[in-house]
Amino acid sequence: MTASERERAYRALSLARALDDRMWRLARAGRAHFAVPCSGHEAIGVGYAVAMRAGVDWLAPHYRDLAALLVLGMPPRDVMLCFFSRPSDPNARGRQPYAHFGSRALHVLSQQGPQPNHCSHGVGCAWGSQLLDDGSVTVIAFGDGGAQKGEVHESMNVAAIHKLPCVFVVHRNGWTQSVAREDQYATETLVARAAGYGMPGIAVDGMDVEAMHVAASEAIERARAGGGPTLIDAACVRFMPNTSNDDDSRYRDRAEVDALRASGDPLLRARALVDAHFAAAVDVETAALADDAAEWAEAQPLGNPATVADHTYA
Amino acid sequence: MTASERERAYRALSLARALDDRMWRLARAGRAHFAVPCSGHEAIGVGYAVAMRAGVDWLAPHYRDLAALLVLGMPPRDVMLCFFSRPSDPNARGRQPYAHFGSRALHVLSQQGPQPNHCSHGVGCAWGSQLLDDGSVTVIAFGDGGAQKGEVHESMNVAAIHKLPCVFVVHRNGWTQSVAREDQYATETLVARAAGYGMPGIAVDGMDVEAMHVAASEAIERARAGGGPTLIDAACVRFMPNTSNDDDSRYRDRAEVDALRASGDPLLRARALVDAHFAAAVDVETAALADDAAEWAEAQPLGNPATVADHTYA
Amino acid sequence: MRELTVIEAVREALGDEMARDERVIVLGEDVGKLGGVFRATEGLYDRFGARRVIDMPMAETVIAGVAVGLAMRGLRPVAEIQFADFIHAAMDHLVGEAAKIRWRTGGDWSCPMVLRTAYGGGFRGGPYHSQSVEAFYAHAPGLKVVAPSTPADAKGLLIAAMRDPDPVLVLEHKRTYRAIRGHVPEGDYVVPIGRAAIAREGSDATVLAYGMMLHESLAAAETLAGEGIDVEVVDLRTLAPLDRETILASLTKTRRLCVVHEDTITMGLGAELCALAAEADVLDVPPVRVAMPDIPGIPVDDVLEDAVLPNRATIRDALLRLVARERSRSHGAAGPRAYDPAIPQASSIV
Amino acid sequence: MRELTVIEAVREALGDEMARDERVIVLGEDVGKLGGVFRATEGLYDRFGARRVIDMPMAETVIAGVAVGLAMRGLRPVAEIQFADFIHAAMDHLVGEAAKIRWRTGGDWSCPMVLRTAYGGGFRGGPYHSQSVEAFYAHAPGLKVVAPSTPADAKGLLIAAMRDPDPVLVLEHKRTYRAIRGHVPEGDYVVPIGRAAIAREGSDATVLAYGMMLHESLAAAETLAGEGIDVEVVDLRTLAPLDRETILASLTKTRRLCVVHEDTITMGLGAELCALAAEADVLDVPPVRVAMPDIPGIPVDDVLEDAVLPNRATIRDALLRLVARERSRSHGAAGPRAYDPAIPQASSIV
Ligand SMILES: Cc1ncc(C[n+]2csc(CCOP(=O)(O)OP(=O)(O)O)c2C)c(N)n1
Ligand SMILES: Cc1ncc(C[n+]2csc(CCOP(=O)(O)OP(=O)(O)O)c2C)c(N)n1
Ligand SMILES: [Mg+2]
Ligand SMILES: [Mg+2]
Repeated sequence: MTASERERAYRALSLARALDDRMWRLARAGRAHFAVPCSGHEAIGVGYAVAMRAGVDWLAPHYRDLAALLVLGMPPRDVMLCFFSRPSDPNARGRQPYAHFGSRALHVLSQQGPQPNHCSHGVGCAWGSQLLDDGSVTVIAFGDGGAQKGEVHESMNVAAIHKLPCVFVVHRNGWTQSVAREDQYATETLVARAAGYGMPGIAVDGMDVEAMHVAASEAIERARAGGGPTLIDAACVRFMPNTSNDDDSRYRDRAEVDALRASGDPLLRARALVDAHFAAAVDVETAALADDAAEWAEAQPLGNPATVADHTYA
Repeated sequence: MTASERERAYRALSLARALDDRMWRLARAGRAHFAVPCSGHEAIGVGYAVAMRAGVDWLAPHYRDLAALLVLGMPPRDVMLCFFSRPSDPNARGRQPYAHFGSRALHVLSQQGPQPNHCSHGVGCAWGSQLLDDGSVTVIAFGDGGAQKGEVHESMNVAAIHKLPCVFVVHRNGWTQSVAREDQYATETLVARAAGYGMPGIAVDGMDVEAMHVAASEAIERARAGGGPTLIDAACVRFMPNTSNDDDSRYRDRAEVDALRASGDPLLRARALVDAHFAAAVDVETAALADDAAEWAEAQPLGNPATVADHTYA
Repeated sequence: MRELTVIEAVREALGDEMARDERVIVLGEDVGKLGGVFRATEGLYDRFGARRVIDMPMAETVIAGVAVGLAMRGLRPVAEIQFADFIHAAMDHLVGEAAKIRWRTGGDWSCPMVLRTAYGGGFRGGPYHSQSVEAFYAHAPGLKVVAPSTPADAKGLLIAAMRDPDPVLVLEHKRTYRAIRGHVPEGDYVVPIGRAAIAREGSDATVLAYGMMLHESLAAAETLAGEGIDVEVVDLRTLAPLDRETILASLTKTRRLCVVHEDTITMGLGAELCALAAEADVLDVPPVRVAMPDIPGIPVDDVLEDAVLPNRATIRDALLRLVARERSRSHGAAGPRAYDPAIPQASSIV
Repeated sequence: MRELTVIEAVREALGDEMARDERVIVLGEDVGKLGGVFRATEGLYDRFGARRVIDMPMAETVIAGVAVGLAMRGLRPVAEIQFADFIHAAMDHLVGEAAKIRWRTGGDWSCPMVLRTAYGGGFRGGPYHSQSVEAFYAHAPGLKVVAPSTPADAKGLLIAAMRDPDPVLVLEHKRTYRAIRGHVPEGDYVVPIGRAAIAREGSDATVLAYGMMLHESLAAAETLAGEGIDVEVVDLRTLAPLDRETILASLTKTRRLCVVHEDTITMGLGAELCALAAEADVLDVPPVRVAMPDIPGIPVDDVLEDAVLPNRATIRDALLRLVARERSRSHGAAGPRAYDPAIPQASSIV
């Protein structure tokens, strides 16, 4: 990354964390239904979002991709509208719960509930790029749990056959909600899946934003040049429970997670990439932005029942 | 294979071919609705069926697995009942068309239409063996087209995680009906898929019955010993059109296929494994068996409408 | 006048629209060189090339999912599922995604995709090459479902589907492909989605049908005409959303309803049609459903398949029973009440 | 008397049956250490171990497919799909395989599997954690579908399902899990599959309901009782095959039908229930369906979700309209005709 990219990256990491913290506390306090924390995952999305051409490339995001969305231009107030499920939320319009991102303007495909159905939508999107020959690339992100669904197999295979301009990124945190890695797949990483489809695979430390950016840039540029898809296996740690409804002490050792967090936090590690004063100033700024966004969004009106059937058909 | 296994193998190859030829001609003559030829594929099934413990191990067959069924004990008359869709067919009872094999007595799981849904049934069957600890192994066979379905991904992954006693065998003939290999997967073979799930993979010449038996024996014994599943990529040539309803001259060069047949026919190659007189005698015998079976089965009665709802529920 | 079969009409619709609109992309199993197992896409590969006529792996989930993605990008994918029996693997992308994308994003995104599939029995295909699937998809608000029965409608509805801003499932009865031939206008036209047609006017009873059963119903009506019974036959054409107006207008006239479909009876489309009629209070005698019995599949054996599928004889018998029924209700002095379109709507809660 | 919630009753049924029959295997996402996202399997992992309480990958197709295979081998798998919204990926194994295996093999093979899933709204889950799916599965002959609404039935129907020789889909309304508490017999008992129950006797109208809507219907009936209107409430309990006898007996008595379900109205279960009543000719006034409007999903916003789900107030309003309707038919001198069970059957064709 260039110096200015590093600053952009740090800003997004810091803002994502600030929003994440507030959403968690608000959800636990009963002020909203549902938080989906992204902490531990942020550097993955920041890595590819910084490597993408904003407004040109497309993202079919993982639901922990808040940080990527911030890089692509989602304002914090929109994030909080989504969190509070307000009808004015441009992502999910009071219809879907938080983390179901989507924005035509930002080139972010609409996220759905069943994971990870957006994978083939991303492949279709990349196919569109190939047919329209517009030079855009689609990044398709999902969890390591999601990667076990047939959807991903069929999608990766088709992308490889047609050398579609897309990049598959697994947020490999080792958990599918409560289910540990060894009950989800028999291998240590998922990178060997790539060879099965005839595409290159890259294993990367997904908590190192610089490394993630390098991997993503390589894959995105290969895709753009007509070299076809890449699978990136991005290792990370899910610092928090699955959602605010989850109690992860039932299935994992919190002390272990906290130790991993202390040593690997992508936000702390990214501080080494920027000036310390800059980082401190950004943290103050993002805290204020997050506070403002939460307060403002919570005050926005709830839905109007007369509109509930709107947009069922055109 | 031992000498007697080779003779068993040859007998099944010869009988499968004899039945196959007759079914093709009868279907083309309009005497039955539908033939599904197996020629070119026979050695694959004979390889694993001879390696299986009959009555102990289980088979979730590919629909081109006629030869395997013969090894496992299906009488030619039953094959022909299935071909003519007679209600007395123990496989499909006049309800499913030909090639939807299945027999509890022979430990052959019931085949369905949507390919290859029997893959996860086979995994469930193998899981049953593990739970019951009865030492049986399940062979799960499907086409290379079938291997591109999500079903197979999810099934292989689960089998690998739990080290289930099963063997996945791809009949890799390079075609999915009219669609050539390069539009079905981007790799030359499918053996690299195995590593993606953490299981051993074996690539084998599926038209060489001896080689196929060696590969299957290794995989079956590993599974039986608790070593988990194996993926066998068995290369073969589909000598005939997809079914009797298909015209393969629309999408492939028949001369090329005929050349491959001339050089690779598994039946001709297997003659080298047995005594020439034995082979000649067997061929005469199987021709007679096939004629008898066809004639007898065609004369069996059609269905009785009063029974059509039977077995909807127990 | 030029006559085409249904399959020729489908092919013409695809070819014409691909020529007119280069956003139209055809994808599916064997749709390329083979031209589809029923030859619906024959000639398209040579005419438009492999970029726009795409042979997909045997993987119905990604066929539907890629179509969703293409549609979100503004292309006009026309996906084919070879046999309707294999559509279940595509269901999540049709019912869970395509049908919901516009609504869940408040109109930010849309999903103008078409999915065509061949359904129906009478072809000795057995339980996995004969099924009707309309009931599963007519229950998915956001999705439109059409089922043409004539060549002219096969062309006009398919063109309409390809131009529709929302996802459309096109159910083509495989027996109509070659068995049904009829006049098809040349050139560009659409048959509007959401409108039924009166295939035969009559006054004694109304048959609601679609697909191959429309033709069996017409044949039954012809026979009955010779016996002095005058049956109206409505070709539903669009199964979701239903053309309540045309349906209820016919029932208000005839006051007797016979629904005919190949699908199994319980929770088949006939259930909704009977419910509609009952709520609207337009019948003088109980309705009749002629349908497959509730068995898990259509058997392949000739005798058995013929025994389970409705046909002109069983439809005729049902109609004879229907018209013979004594009116079980009086209309009072004022005669039959006119259909009040507000009634059934009022039973939903917003 | 001992009272349990629905979720406690489910848990007891699973635990008791696993103890009684070691062929019973539980599999699904998060069913192990976590005990299920709704805690249905809490304690089972510790009690029966990882061999019999299996945490599966997030892969609904193979969860269902493995259950089919286990059942074919003679085990008694009880698979869980975490939210009914994710069941589409399992559909081919349920409707295409499990439901057909016995029939397609003439009884050689069978598929005694159970698939449990949590459905329904009122929990601020939005369109993908709130859906009703019964309509898709009640249309699959060979499959049984149950939907308990009380703790006693949740236990008894689940035990019956685990002992049934055929595949059973158990739909548990997630709002009942903790909101509904009631008497549950200790020890071993089954509630027979295929039998509805009269939850409240009455004479002025019949409500047919299930799941959470049963309770909303009962509440509406209580209110109306205070207003001098006497409503019978039938708890369907089994949605496929329907208990036509109990349903039609109630309708023959009250002559007025109100169906209540959370699912969207068109092609929802209410369609079949109205059709059944119409065919049997047991109603004096048109039936009413209280259901979700035909929109693609349940919105998450508090105000919007409350607006689309039926509730005691909207049910009460519908019942008031229903009982206020003038009889639109006369019974002649002989009074109402008795229900003739042969009539609707006769409309199918074998
Ligand atoms: C098809 C489907 N099944 C189940 C769920 C419920 N669910 C939501 S998140 C989740 C865990 C997914 O894990 P993973 O894909 O690894 O992503 P992570 O949360 O670990 O980032 C599950 C099981 C779902 N959303 N979709
Ligand atoms: C899910 C599904 N989709 C489509 C079909 C139609 N179909 C039957 S056989 C076949 C080709 C399968 O090819 P492959 O699996 O490679 O087996 P092969 O015939 O080459 O042995 C197709 C597409 C099917 N049976 N099931
Ligand atoms: Mg994960
Ligand atoms: Mg093949």
